[in-house]
Amino acid sequence: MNLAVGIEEAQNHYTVKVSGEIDVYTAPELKDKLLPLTEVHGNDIQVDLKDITYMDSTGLGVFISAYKSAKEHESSMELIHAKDRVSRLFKVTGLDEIMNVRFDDNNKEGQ
Amino acid sequence: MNLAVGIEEAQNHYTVKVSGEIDVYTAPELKDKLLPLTEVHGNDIQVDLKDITYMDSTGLGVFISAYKSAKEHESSMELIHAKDRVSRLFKVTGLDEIMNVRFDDNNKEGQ
Amino acid sequence: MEAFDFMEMKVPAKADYVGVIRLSISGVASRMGFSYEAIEDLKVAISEAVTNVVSHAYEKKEKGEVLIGFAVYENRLEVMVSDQGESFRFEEIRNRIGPVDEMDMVTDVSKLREGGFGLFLINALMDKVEINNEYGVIVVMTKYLDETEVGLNDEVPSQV
Amino acid sequence: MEAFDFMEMKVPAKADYVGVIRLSISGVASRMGFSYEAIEDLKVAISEAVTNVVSHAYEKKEKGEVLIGFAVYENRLEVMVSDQGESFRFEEIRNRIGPVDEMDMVTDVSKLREGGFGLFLINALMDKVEINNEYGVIVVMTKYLDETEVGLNDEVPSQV
Ligand SMILES: Nc1ncnc2c1ncn2[C@@H]1O[C@H](COP(=O)(O)OP(=O)(O)O)[C@@H](O)[C@H]1O
Ligand SMILES: Nc1ncnc2c1ncn2[C@@H]1O[C@H](COP(=O)(O)OP(=O)(O)O)[C@@H](O)[C@H]1O
Repeated sequence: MNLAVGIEEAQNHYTVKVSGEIDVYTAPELKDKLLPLTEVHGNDIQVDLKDITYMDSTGLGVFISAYKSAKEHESSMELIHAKDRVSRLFKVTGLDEIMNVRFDDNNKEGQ
Repeated sequence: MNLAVGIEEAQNHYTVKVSGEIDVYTAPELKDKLLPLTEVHGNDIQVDLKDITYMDSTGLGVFISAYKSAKEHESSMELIHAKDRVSRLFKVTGLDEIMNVRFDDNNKEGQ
Repeated sequence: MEAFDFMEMKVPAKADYVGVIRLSISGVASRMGFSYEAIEDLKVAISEAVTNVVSHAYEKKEKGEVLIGFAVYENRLEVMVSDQGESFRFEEIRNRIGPVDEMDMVTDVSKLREGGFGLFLINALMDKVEINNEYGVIVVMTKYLDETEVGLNDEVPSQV
Repeated sequence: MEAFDFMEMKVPAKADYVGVIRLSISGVASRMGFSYEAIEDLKVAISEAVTNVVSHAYEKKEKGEVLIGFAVYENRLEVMVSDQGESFRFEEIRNRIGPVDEMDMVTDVSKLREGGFGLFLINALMDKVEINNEYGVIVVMTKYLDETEVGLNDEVPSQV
């Protein structure tokens, strides 16, 4: 039921590893850690979704606001290793067409 | 929440592998599979508890009746690889002093 | 009458308990024999409904509760999520429900809405959804064990 | 008054639902920050209490329900398991509760009882246990988050 967010930094490149469950209880923590990275100019952020075991619309909401904030601040944000259930959510909502999401499953490789 | 019971046979030696959860819902299935083996003369039965992820007094009840039935029919039954939570139940109830239970943890090796 | 088992949970309308409800629903669904995929669908749909109660129902009150009812039938699970908080104008909301391409025709990501996917997901993941909002909000969601029993029903939830 | 969250479940008194209740309790306990060991203790204790309802409470009726209440305090969890079935003669039962060595002085395995470990385990695994059986049976079990808060309390449950 818990969430862990790990951030690796190399100059202005960030890899954010999200593991565990993203729901209304844990989403604020994710937002608090992810948003500040997007509020700096010229950051290059990859969010690794591989170890997410549960996610619902509260997670989508966090990624949408981070994505918008990155655009605004001329940073870039990419979601990587979306698979199974997580990829399903991006596809069913059509968000995969708008945001940078890389899938780990076959249906829609490298979107 | 489920239970699986696998039985390996070599002459009159039986290894019964119990995996999953033993509770009031699954105990009848375990009893149905284990008891018949104890009702034959001269059987030698080892019950492998290694992969039990949950057990409560309903499990103890099944093992007690199997143990008694084995004695009655001059068969032998041994419980092996009791560890963690499962071993705790046998110890706290004192059943480890009466039945053949082999533990996989340090507290009471080879009981 | 068709036989069913009924199970009920009442929890504080707090974010803390959504995960607990999710564990309970996955227990009920796995005992019923739902597939892994269907269990995950149920977890998301029920979490969305409970999250809505946590986030929207009791805005004007200090605290409230969420009531979850599970009706376990031979061939389906019906889950009711209800609150005694604010109702909402379903007709207005209805227009905001849908995947992004259909709804927003967003070409510009900055116009993308950040919420509003909850009811859409509930509808996408369950076989039948009914919403009643006369007194508080009641969302009734049905999922069939055997997917072939499901009629063509992929529209926006109907109001009853 | 000491603040707490209250959560309630009502389920059919059937073996099928014991696992669901176990998932719910493990959710509540893990959210509260109980250790792995303590969560496992809680799962066994609550399952024992619910199993008793399933096995003994409604012997003379066709069906019944079990009600589980969780009172989540800052420093402890109180779980109430109750039914509206048969009461039982606690004073008689009391003498049959205990680990085998103390109780039975069994030297001969054939005399070993096959049941009767449920109430004993509840008492061994929880910090405080109260049983009320005026109308149906109510078992109230308490577990503290911090084990140092627990008084010396390892006797047979008291009747209230
Ligand atoms: N239980 C509820 N009580 C009051 N309003 C609700 C409830 N559920 C949904 N709503 C309203 O419906 C809207 C759409 O809900 P939803 O699709 O889940 O998206 P979101 O919750 O992200 O806004 C909410 O913004 C809210 O105004
Ligand atoms: N909820 C209950 N309703 C009626 N009788 C009960 C209830 N709980 C316990 N009892 C009685 O107490 C006895 C001891 O219970 P327990 O220690 O759990 O062992 P067991 O259930 O294996 O007999 C039971 O056999 C039963 O007679």
